[in-house]
Amino acid sequence: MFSLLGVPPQVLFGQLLLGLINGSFYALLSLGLAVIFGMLNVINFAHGALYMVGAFVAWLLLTYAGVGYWGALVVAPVVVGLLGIVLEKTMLSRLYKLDHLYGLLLTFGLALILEGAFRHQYGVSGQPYPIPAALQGGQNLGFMFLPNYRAWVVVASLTVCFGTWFAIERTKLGAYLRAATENPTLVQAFGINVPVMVSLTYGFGVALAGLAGVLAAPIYQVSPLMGTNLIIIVFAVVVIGGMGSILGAIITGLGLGLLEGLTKVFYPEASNIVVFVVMAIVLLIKPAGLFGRER
Amino acid sequence: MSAASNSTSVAMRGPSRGSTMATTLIAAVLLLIAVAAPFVLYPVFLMKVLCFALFACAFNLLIGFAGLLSFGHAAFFGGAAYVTAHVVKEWGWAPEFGLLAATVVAAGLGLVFGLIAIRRQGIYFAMITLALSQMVFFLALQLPFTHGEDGIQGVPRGTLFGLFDLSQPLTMYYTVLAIFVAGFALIWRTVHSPFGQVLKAIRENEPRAVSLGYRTDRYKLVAFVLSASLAGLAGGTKALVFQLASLTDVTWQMSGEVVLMTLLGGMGTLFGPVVGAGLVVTLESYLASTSLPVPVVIGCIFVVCVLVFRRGIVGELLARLPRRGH
Amino acid sequence: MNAAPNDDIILEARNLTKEFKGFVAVKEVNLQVRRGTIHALIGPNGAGKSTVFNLLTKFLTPTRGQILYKGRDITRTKPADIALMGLVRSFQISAVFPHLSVLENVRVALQRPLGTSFHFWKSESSLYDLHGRAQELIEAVNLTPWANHTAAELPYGRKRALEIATTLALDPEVMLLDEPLAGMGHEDIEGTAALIKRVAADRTVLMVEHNLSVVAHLSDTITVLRRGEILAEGPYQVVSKNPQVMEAYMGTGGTGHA
Amino acid sequence: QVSDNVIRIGVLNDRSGIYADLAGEGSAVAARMAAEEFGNKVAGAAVEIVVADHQNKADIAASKAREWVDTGGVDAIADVPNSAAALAVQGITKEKKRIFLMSGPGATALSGAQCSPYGFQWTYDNYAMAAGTGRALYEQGKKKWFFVTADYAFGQSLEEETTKMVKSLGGTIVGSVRHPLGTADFSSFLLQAQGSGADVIGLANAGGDTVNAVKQAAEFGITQSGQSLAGLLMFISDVNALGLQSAQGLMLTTGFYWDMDDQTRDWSKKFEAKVGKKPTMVQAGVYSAVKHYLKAVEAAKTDDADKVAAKMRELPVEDMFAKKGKIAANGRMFHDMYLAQVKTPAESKGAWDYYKIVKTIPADTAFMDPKQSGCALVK
Amino acid sequence: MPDGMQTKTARTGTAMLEIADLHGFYGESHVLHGVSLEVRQGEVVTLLGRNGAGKTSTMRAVMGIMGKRTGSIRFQGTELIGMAQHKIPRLGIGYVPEERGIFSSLSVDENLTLPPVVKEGGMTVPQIHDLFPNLKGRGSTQGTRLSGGEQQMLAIARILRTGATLILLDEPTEGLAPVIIEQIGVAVRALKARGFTIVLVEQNFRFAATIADRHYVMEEGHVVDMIPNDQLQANMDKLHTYLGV
Ligand SMILES: Nc1ncnc2c1ncn2[C@@H]1O[C@H](COP(=O)(O)OP(=O)(O)OP(=O)(O)O)[C@@H](O)[C@H]1O
Ligand SMILES: Nc1ncnc2c1ncn2[C@@H]1O[C@H](COP(=O)(O)OP(=O)(O)OP(=O)(O)O)[C@@H](O)[C@H]1O
Ligand SMILES: [Mg+2]
Ligand SMILES: [Mg+2]
Repeated sequence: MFSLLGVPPQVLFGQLLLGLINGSFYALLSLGLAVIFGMLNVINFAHGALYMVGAFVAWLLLTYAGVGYWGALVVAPVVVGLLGIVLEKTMLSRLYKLDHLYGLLLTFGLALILEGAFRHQYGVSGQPYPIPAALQGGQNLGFMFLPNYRAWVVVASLTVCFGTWFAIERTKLGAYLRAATENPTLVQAFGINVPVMVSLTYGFGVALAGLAGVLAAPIYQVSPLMGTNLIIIVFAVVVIGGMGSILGAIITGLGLGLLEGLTKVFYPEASNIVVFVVMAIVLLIKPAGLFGRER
Repeated sequence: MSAASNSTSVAMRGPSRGSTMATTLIAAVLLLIAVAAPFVLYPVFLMKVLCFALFACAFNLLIGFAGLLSFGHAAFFGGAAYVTAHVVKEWGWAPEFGLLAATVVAAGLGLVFGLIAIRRQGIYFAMITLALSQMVFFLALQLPFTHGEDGIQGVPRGTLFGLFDLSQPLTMYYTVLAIFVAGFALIWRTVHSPFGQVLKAIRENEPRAVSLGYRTDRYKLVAFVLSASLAGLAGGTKALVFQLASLTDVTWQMSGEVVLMTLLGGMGTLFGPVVGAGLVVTLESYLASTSLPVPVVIGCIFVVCVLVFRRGIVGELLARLPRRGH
Repeated sequence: MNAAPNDDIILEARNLTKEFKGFVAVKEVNLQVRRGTIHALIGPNGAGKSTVFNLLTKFLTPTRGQILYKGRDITRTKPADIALMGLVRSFQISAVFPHLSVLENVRVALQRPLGTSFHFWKSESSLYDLHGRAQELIEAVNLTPWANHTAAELPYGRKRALEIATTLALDPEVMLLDEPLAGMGHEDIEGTAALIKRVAADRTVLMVEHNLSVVAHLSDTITVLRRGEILAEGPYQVVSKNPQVMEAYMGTGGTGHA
Repeated sequence: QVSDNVIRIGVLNDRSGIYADLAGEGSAVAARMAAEEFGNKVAGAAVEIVVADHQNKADIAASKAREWVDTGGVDAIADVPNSAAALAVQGITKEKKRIFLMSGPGATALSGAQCSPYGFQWTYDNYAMAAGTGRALYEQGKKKWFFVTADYAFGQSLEEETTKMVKSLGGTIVGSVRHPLGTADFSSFLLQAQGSGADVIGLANAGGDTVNAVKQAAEFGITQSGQSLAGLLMFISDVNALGLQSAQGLMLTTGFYWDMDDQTRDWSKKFEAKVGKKPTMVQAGVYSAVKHYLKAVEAAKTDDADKVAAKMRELPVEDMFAKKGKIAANGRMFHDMYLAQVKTPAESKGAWDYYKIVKTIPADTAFMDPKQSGCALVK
Repeated sequence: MPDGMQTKTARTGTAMLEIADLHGFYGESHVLHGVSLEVRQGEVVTLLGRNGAGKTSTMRAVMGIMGKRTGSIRFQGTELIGMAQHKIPRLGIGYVPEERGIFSSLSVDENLTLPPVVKEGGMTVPQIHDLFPNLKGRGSTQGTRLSGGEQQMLAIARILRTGATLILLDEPTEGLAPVIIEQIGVAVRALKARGFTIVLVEQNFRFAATIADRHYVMEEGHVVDMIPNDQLQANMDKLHTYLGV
């Protein structure tokens, strides 16, 4: 049997597949981040926390309301989205006229509050969330055992990613949003209700995080800290992809998932750093990111 | 151009020249208080405040006077703490060389960060520094000399210049105070130097500064390295005070904390970061004995500061003082 | 145009071309700016004036062609460096340091030649020597009463004046002005035009401007661009009679700027 | 004879971060329960429990400990999970002569190179967890190991201790993989482990990493395929968080389980009434250590650290947590440990019915021989 | 001149826009001090005045994009003060701001089609290309990459598409070459002929004189004079004093 750098090809395929699965999480999260950044110019530091909230809402629904996975898949993003809209209306909206850095700082504070509150309430060890019955078990692909749930995650997040991309890049909506980022007053003067649109966009962006949270719940522990470290990696993904670029976020998310998967095989110790290394290299060569536009 | 002016409005104006006298007076009074403080307050606590105050001042040099928000300053602070702890404990260096090593390493790290990050501004800059510092965190976690989650423990304080036995709390305290004062003085000087003027100009309108013939990247880089070095000095000092270096100081949460200190005290004011550091450290030590969840309280302060209190405490005070000059 | 003696030409563009993704904005432009003159660049909208201007000030890189400054090739030189060589530009939108005082605005430019700009250990008072010169420049643009105001407080026209003072502080040999009068009211236009005339006495000025009466009044040479190419060149009296120019730029007359 | 006529015990631990569930407020409750058994009074002095949150920061732990000792009249500090914090506190208590009752930290250095005459490591240590599990599983016939190790000092030492034990018994290590701290996705590592043909996959990590690894191992059907999963540092709070569905079949070592005998059940019930959860071994250890300390104070009739420490070493440890426990010269409290296997959902009869105790690991094989600990106090 | 523009039923004479005693504020600063003016259906009216007289502010007040306003602004009888900002344009008011407001993140075509069509009878894209040939074939260029003058054309063009019946043009000739200015003059007259009502701010009153019916002169936040176009020559001296020429 031939092998690649000492790794049999089957194993390599398996690892690539796993990388793709991880990448689809990155893509979904960085997509939300990119939507919010691209449209509102806000770096949503609370994104990881809202991802966590999404997972928790799913868990709470299951535990206290008997609403299962499929229900949560709809309800949790809506709840997170509404929470996002409230946050946007009451706080973020006051900051648009100021330097963008204040948005970052505000959401940083919000992330601390959300995570701290859940930690205080539910402890840090996390809560179990079962894989829905319909998706239990897996397929033996020969080179690996692929749990059905993971396959579903890839399909679901890619569908959502490309759907979002289409809606934003290929419809008038995207043009409104981009224009509103630049000059909300003028867009308003064209007869478009910008504040509502902006709130909805933020709500949608964080709803994507909430959705990722629900998707993650059965794989990872539903824990208050689940978003904390992830968010930094997702930041790096967005920077590499080019901030605000929707397609960049999706493609980079997937690409880095794969790259990370490979690193886990060949040099696992570096699997967390590899993203940052790539980031540094990309920035040196292309300061605006792979798909970013110099502003 | 609107982008340029956008990304600069974070920084507030420093005190006008008219108030320099007042500032000197305040500084003298504060210094007197600081000299007397260890007889009233707990010296270790005071030293911690001073270390963080220097850290915050160094950070403020960047955000307040160059308009650059670094979200990765923990890398310099915590990284330097490891350096001091290691060279003093394992290599037996004298404390002054330990601190020097910390400063130099932080400066080097700052140079590397700077070369990568300085080409972008605003939030881009913040995110890049954040990611880079995360890399330093993983290195600190994985490199053998840092001893993982145990950290470097039992660092000897040693004898400064072969003369002052730092294991005496008061000697240590006055050493820390001296380091702080020196660092603060350097920042003060920098802000009010020809270099500081150019920095302000760049913050205000970068393309214009370029057209006047300033290679703005270099100025920003120097400011960044300066800030990183001082943050490193603060970190090294902290390692001596607590006789340990641990992962806490390299986490991104620490980077966030220094932002909070500066924001709370007042960005772009000289004394703001000092006040902010004092408050945050006091708060943390107070909260340690209550049942309130610390992150929630800190988060709330963050949100309140950003929403209604952007000038910070010192900034608000300055704004309320009767304006003079002109 | 006759080839002038070479040392008379301070700034020269040879076969300057700029393409944007297949769209040729500037095509084979040959431009010679003579030392000590005011040279205006006019032309219909989209003719490529700003692009030429940006190429000359290095804010854009040419696709082809060469730029010579005092005989030296500066095609690849960085913007900050050409400023050091005495080629200074202004911006179309006013470019001041809003939160610095008028005096400090000018001083920032004055301090550069001191060579102490990286000296973070030096006191600001080392710059006080420059105040005399700064006051002179401020006086020259009639800003003395405003000297201690922050630039943000100035009305638009004053900001333009301040910008010119700051530019003059560098004692540039060549000043490049991009629509210096745009957006100014009548009362400011005259003042500023006079100011340009005054400061141009011992230096070279290249400007892009739509206000024809000012151009006519100020400039020694006018280059008319159209669709990226030079259409005509010469003094106002000559150029303005050129039928092609009339057709492409001036129109039938009567509605141009006052 | 008791300074300021109060015996003040400071419970210093993580009350909001990653160790809050296994220590946190529960440890403070356990300490109070111990004090109450003495009527909150020993040697004529009142017993007072104070608590503080070190937020997992060694410097906060150090400054709080110093402050307690210098200005707060604290005689003993208890718990302190997070070994960086514990090592810092050990330094202070050693210098200031205060008793340090460690239940939370696992670093072997605390009763090794960094030992202190006043420091007592009570509940477990990383050696006991690793080597104990290694030996016990070997004796169950599981001889080929694969490690999934957190790539920093702690994880590496867990791996190293287990490896030494397994090899010394004649077992083999078929491979290992190092993952960075805070890895969310373990599937890639688990796949490598699965392909290695090992009998046991040893998880040389802790907290969230272990929990995620176990959960994903279940997803990929690892335990069903015949491999065993061993958590080298797991607490009942982790198992509770995972749920039996994911955790079933997992092997681990513990110093305490609530459902061992009437005494433990009785105490744990009282504890649960106050906290709402069954105690972890760390919390039970805090109770035992504080109780033993108070007993020693009572016997020594003083709070003088030297005398109390001597008494503590002299008296046997005898309570619901430890039967016939004794304290070695290096400060290590020797007591029996247990190899436990997590029940299947079907086996479990109700809430918190999680473990089957597979084997008792006798105290002298559970812990490292003090002579090898590197502690200077051991002659 | 573009053909095919639908003729509106022009009922010249009825009041289109009535502003009475309008006060406007930017935060603390009070910039409009009782502006009163009236624009009738089908008219072209200019606002003249020095820099800072409040011309732009008056337009912004109409569009509702100014901090606080008091007084009355009526559009075809409907009071605009107090109305939600985004509803005002939907009544049929189009605004071309002085800074042009071309979006850099949008292509030329996207910029052009951005404002929603609010009424029937707006120009079609081919008609717009006839009016401003410079925009032809540049559809995919990034909006702000256009030259200054082209951006001005684009800013006007996109409002013509919406079918707004009242168009507010803030300094439409700024930065334009004389030929283009002429062309815009032609366009404005054409629009007028089609029944559009136009208010424009101009510094260039020579240009204004060629197209306007009446001129309002503003000074320090209120209207100080109104000069019908046919009396402009007679009032030249007065105007010169107002404008400080
Ligand atoms: N970055 C760019 N990408 C694509 N096209 C560009 C770019 N910059 C300029 N152009 C095009 O090049 C042509 C010349 O533009 P330029 O800005 O130089 O014109 P101009 O003569 O200054 O006109 P105006 O008087 O209107 O400012 C225009 O058609 C413009 O659309
Ligand atoms: N956003 C703002 N905040 C505060 N004051 C403003 C603002 N915009 C305009 N002003 C002030 O309001 C007054 C009127 O300004 P406005 O822009 O309406 O004048 P204008 O007549 O349009 O002048 P110009 O010919 O320069 O365009 C001026 O004094 C100006 O400084
Ligand atoms: Mg131009
Ligand atoms: Mg205006």
